[in-house]
Amino acid sequence: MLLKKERLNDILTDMAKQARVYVPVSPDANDGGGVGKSGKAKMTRFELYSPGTAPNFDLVNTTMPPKDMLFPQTQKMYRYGFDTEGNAYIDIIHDSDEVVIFGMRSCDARSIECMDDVFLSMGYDDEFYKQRREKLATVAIGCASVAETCFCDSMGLDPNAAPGADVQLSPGVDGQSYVVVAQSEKGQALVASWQPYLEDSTAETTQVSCALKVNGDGLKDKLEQMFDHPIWEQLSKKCLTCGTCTYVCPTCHCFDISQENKMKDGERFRCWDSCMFSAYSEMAGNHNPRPTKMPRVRQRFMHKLCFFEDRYGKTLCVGCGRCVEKCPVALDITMLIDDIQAADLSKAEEVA
Amino acid sequence: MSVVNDTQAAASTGTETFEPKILAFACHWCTYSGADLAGLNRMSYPANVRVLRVPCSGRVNPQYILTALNKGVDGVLVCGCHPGDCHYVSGNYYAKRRLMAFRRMLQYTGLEPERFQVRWISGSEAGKFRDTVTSVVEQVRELGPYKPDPALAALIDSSVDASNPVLPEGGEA
Amino acid sequence: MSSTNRFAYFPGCSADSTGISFTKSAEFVCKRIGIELVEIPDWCCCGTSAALVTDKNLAVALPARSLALAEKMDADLDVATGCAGCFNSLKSARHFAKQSEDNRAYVEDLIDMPYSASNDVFSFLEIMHRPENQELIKNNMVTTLHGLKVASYYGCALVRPSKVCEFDDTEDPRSMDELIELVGGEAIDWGYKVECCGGSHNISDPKAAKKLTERIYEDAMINGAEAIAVACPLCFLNLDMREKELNAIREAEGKSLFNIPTYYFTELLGMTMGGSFKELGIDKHFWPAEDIAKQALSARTQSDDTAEAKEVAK
Amino acid sequence: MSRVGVFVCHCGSNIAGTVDVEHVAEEAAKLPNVAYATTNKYMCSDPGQQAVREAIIEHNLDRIVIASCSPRMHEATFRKMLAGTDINPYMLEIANVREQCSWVHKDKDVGTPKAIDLVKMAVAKVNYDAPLTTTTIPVNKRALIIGGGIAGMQAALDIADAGYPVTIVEKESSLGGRMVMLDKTFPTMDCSACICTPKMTDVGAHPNITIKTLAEVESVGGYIGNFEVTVREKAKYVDYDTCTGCSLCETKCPSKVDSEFDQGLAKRRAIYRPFAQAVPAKPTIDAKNCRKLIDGKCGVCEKVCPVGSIKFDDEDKVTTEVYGAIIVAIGYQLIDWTKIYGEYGGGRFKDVISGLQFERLVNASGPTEGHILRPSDNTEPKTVVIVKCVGSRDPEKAKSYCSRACCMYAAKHAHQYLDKVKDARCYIFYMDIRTPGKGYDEFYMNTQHDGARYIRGRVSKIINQNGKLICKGEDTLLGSQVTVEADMVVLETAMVPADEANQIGSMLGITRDKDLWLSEAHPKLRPVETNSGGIYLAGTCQGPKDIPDSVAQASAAAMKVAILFSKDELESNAMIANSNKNLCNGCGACVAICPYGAITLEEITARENSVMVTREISKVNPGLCQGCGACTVACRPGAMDLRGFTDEQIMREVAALCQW
Amino acid sequence: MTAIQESIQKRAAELLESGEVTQVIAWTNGRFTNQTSPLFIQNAADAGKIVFNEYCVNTLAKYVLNEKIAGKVGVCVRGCEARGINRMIADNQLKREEVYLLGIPCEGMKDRETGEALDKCLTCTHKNPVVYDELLGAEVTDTVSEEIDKVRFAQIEAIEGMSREERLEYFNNVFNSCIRCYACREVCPVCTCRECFVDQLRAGWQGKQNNLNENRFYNLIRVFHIGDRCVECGECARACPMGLPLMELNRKWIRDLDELFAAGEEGLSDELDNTLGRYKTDDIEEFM
Repeated sequence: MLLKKERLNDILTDMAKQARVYVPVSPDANDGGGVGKSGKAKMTRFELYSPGTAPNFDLVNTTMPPKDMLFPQTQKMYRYGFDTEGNAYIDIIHDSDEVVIFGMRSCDARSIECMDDVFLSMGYDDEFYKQRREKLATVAIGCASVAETCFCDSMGLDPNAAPGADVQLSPGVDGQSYVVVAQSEKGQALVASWQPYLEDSTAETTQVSCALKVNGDGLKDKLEQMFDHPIWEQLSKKCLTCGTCTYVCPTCHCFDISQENKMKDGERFRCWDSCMFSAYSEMAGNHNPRPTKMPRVRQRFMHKLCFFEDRYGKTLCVGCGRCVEKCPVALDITMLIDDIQAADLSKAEEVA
Repeated sequence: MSVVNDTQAAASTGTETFEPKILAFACHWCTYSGADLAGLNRMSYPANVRVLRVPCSGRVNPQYILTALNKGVDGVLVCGCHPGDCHYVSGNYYAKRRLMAFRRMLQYTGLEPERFQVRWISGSEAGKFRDTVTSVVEQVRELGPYKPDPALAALIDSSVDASNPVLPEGGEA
Repeated sequence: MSSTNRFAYFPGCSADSTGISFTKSAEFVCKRIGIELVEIPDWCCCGTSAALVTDKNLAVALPARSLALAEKMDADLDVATGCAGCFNSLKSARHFAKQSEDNRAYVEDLIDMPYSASNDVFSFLEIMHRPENQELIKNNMVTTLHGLKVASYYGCALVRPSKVCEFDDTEDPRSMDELIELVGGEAIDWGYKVECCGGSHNISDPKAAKKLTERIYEDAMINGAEAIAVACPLCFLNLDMREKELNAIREAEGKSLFNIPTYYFTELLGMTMGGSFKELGIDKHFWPAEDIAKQALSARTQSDDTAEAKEVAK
Repeated sequence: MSRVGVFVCHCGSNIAGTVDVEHVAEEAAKLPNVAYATTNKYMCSDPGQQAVREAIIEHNLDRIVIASCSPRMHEATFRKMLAGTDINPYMLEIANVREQCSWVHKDKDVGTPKAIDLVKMAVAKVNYDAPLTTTTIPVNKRALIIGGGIAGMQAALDIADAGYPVTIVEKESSLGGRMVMLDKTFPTMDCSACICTPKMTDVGAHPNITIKTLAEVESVGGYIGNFEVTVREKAKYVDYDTCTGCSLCETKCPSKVDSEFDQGLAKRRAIYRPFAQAVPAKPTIDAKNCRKLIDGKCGVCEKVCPVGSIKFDDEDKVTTEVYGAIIVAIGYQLIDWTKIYGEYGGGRFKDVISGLQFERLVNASGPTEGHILRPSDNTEPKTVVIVKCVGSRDPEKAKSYCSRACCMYAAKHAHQYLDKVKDARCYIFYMDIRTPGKGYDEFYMNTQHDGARYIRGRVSKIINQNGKLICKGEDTLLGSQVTVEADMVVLETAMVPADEANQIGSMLGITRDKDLWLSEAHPKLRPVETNSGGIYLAGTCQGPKDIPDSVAQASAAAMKVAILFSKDELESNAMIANSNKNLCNGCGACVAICPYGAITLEEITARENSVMVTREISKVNPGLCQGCGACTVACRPGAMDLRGFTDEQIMREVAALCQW
Repeated sequence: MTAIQESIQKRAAELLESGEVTQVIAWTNGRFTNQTSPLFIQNAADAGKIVFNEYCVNTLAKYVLNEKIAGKVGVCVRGCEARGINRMIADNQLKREEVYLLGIPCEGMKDRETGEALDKCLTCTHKNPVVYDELLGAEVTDTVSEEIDKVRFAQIEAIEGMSREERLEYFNNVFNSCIRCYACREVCPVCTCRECFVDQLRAGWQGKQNNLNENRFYNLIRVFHIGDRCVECGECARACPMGLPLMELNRKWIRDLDELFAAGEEGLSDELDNTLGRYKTDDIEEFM
């Protein structure tokens, strides 16, 4: 099936009647502003579509990943307190809306698979995630171009195909249309609903690959032997221990549960946390097993490239390049992988 | 969904005239005794104000002010001894600098100036206390409720499920 | 304050008329000690007294215009003037402009010329009183005043108001006294250094004015002054021109008569540097001034002062 | 979980009249952690207090909220009551439902909900109350007094009489200060020396008083109860242990210099006592003018001294001792008018003298043996002009303040002059007459009856003509110019702080006002205390005043010291700042901001992330902290908190308030 | 530039060799064109990695706090770094003798993507380091324009010129975009608390939720905490992954303190003299 670009708006408008539809938007496209005029950030993200929204499907990657739709930065869980009679109560807060993420890239689609592993496998389902996940449909668009920071194909992904998405749109070489393939039941339902706007034909699709290549061969095995390697000390020096990399990462999924108490009632919520923050690993009684930046930096990369794979069989880095672009001190995961590959293992043993 | 707590109910039902909540920080030595004197003289002023006693206006951390606004008061008043009269010599001078700069910052980022005010009121100025409180209440009543994040309030109430009033399994401590 | 001895020169209206002796003698001294005066092109009335009472704007605009012209001529030059009236109005205008950016802009608006108010204004007295110039004066002396008893009369405009003039003690100025002593005169202690000379009353209430002038002479006489030194053409005029009239009145009243000539302090300085009376304008006084000057310079050369004179002259 | 008891007071009908107190108690009972809530007719009464005590036991309460009148009224009462129970007195909050609720709201429908809110706030806060205790600091019962003038001596005598050791540090070689230079004192006209010198003798002879003359305080460390003070006693070149004070040396010394005591109107020797009744009554050598000490030639005094007390090799003596309290009584000096008032001759006219010079002239033991004579020619002045407010109330040229004593001593001078000189005329130029004080205005009126002519106006110019001082001025009452030909002019000059004020002030942490007078802790309520605990002010160092005021203040300061010394240990304020060493990063912002100098940085070494780290943290001295909390806001790391008003408590109150 | 780079390399090698410092902090190349990144070297042999070009966007000052534990640190200081160093000394977080300062005059750095001068460099008032042990290269003589304050405060004035509603919307947009990654805090040489108020959960200053209220609280209190000490290195705004105009908050505070209390610029000396930590009895009065 073929979807002409000019019909996109019709599809989105139709879908928005049934569900909350999120599309990639750059601020310039919508209010012509940018900092200095509106105070809006110079960044792109998935925003709720409504007629009038101007999606930007040519963005290689949004600054913020779409994980917020499944795993919000702040998610209210329940309220509790005493009612007027003095009895305790607890009210669980549920989300009930259907959500479509339209226009995500292969990397982001893969990131949802990673989060599914975390929240929905190994015998424990996270109710709050599950609710949202069940009501989510994803529409991936293959990349027509890549950014200098993209390296997904080195991480085992294909920029042109996102098998985990419910629908895959592949841009035609003419630049005017997408080839539409439903990849799941949800996807079939979605595509069916688009039927009025689709053409029953096909086209040649663009194929791109990343310019930035990383050698991930044997990385996990090598890292397993490098926990005590002195290289971490050096690699972590420049890190500021801010949470930028973890917050722009589509797969980082750590959260903290906290509450806001008033006198007679309160609210429990969970919010993103970052392994870069000192409070992240701080325990009651103030002991902190990762008190300085070295163990925190090591934890982040070991988790991405080694521990996650141990547990779920896939690496937690999807090669989207967001952290590479946004790190204020250019602590670049691809360079770090190079350094790891170049490291001398005998040093790790010495220390160990 | 049903759970709306009593305080919200109170806030949302009495709609005829909006009654602002005003928090007044008062230093123990001057303004608090000025407020006491207003009572002693049986002066009357609006009940919208709650006085929070601190030892000195220098104890008032600007962070309290923003917290109070965030948590739901509609206006904050900070009062202390007149410059030069501080029981602790200099507390109100420090307060003056901090609060002056902080107040400008709040206004810069869009707060109505009436919502955060500072006044020097001595222990003998019961009348000034009454007048100040009255005028702050009137000014803020005119402005209406402080809605620092209109989007937030709407979002919270969108989806609360009361059908499941039990502790979640394996609930955190 | 510029440290060089080069100044934009504001002569003022009396320079070539009533104050000719001041002009001549000051220019003489300046030349001798190497003070360079560059006349401000197209300078105008300083606005003193007349403008001050009629229009505040005019009182600022007139002097500011000349100051702005000086600035335009050479932005690095401070302004020098002899007349105390000129000094006071120029300095006041600058003071006003200096007080705020608004004031300065207002002045610019008035005179329709850029004016930064950076250049300062100095009187000849202040300039010559500078330590380095005192040194130069001393080096140029060929004789001394041989203890001539001089009452230094400062008048009203040189030191008042102190916030504007920024020069010497308002009530007990000493700078002219020190210059007199520098050239070998004896600066007598007297009480009327800064009292009103009555100049401004001479038209409206001449009787009152004469009283004011008379008391100055009286105190000078009582304290043994042989001469009065001034640093302002108006002061000079009021003393020098009125002495004869005063004596006439006093004679009628049976009081003792005055015989105290008035000199510009620059004349006294010039005399000790070898300037002739004509060069210095001493021949142009109303009250004969040449005799006492001659006495001071020569008559006592044979006296005990000789050694000291030579000493000083060195 | 805490167990809060809430007690709502009716205060008769004072509260119950406009607040439904029963309802307030009902609502309070529903609040979290409230174990018990009740009302009482009069909470502060004995039965009321007893009810609380019983409830504490019956309901096992661990903290209480009392909703009653202002905490300014009865907080102390209820604290005291708690002291007799198992609960710490600081586990208490007062909800002010009377002054700030029932008395200002007429309507029960308004007053009741507000009272409930106030109780909510108090409950929210009391939940975070922590038991507070006071610490104790030992008190060294020795007082140091800086300055041996009348104020310093009075304070010393009072403290010494109370039984405590006192040390006086005096910069001159004798006690007495300014007062002993005066001839007579207004308004009683008793001889100044007659009332001052006995005090000096008393001080000199008092077993509890040590006098250090020609001495200066070099440094002060420590804090209330424990000041460590270093004093330098300059070399006197005379051995006071052996000197008998026979003064033979003084008569033989060949060097003559202007006498400071006589204000330059007479001469003294290089070895000298400033005046006959000096205490200690022993001479010192003025090294600057002593021929022996300048060039080694002379030594007459050494030769004539019958007991061999002259020690030309004498050296400064520096001692450090601990004192519990310090009284600053460094007095004043007169403004140097000669540099300011060119119109009065700038010091060139010999017969224009200061009031203090007049005191010496009129004094029987002064340079003229009490005859009022012109300094220029020793003739008796027949006309004297007295000019007041020279340097005072003159913001343009000198000081803007009133020197307070001049009106009276100008009247005194006029009176003395008119009394001593026959057919004399005395004119007093004044701006205003200020004579508040017992017998003061009567004295001024008498002076007028004596014939002193008061002219309201300033003297604008003094001209020296033929030996006469022509004083020109304006009579503002007549609106005319006046000229007085005077033989002598007396300038009643302004009092200004002593030269040492600035240095002593900064050494002791006493703030100075714009004119450099030392500042009292509170202009009305703490007039002799300073912001530094244990340091007090006496006399004119705090501001211009006359003798009775100086003496009164000195006794007041002495009383403050006696109160301090009446305890062996000082109890510190319980509600004080406290630094959390884990959070403190040692930035020192609190140190800079503390008005009491109560915070210092202290080095600690601790294991952090398995490394030993040495760093600085702030430490609060509980003896000095007064609990203002200014430091807590300056502390960005949030390490500094104020006990009894913690951030947490205030935030909880705010939170509780936000739920009304 | 090249000459300076060579001098840094040379001096770094010498300092490390002689043992004068244990470590040198400078810049090196990143992966991409015109990208640089902070560099930490402990061996003289590595000095060749040091790069100094017009894309050295990182201000290095804050790093010394962590690194000084291992011994004296050599660090390159431009105007921005030098003021940060002074400030950290004033705040008692660093001792002068713990660092060796290689002074570098700097005419401003460029953004690698646009090739334009960095925002933080456009408003720089100290192109030469205000403190250093040695200066590499000649002082920049083309000193700061007298009009710099117009540039420095242009945005502030523009915002002040808006209506209140516009300002509210503007800053609500700013605060809404904040993801609270705290890069602004971590990079700031003035943020030296052992535990940020944000993390003091017991005190309850800052809720962990990401919403407008909490984000506003964070950003405004961040400025309150650093406002009277900000050395205007501009790193907070540069490091912000959302590109938020954080200096528009800092500068507002800076200008107000200067106008009200003649605060002047911070970081020019290493003496502690916080504008909010002192007062004058005749301070301007707005609250009578």
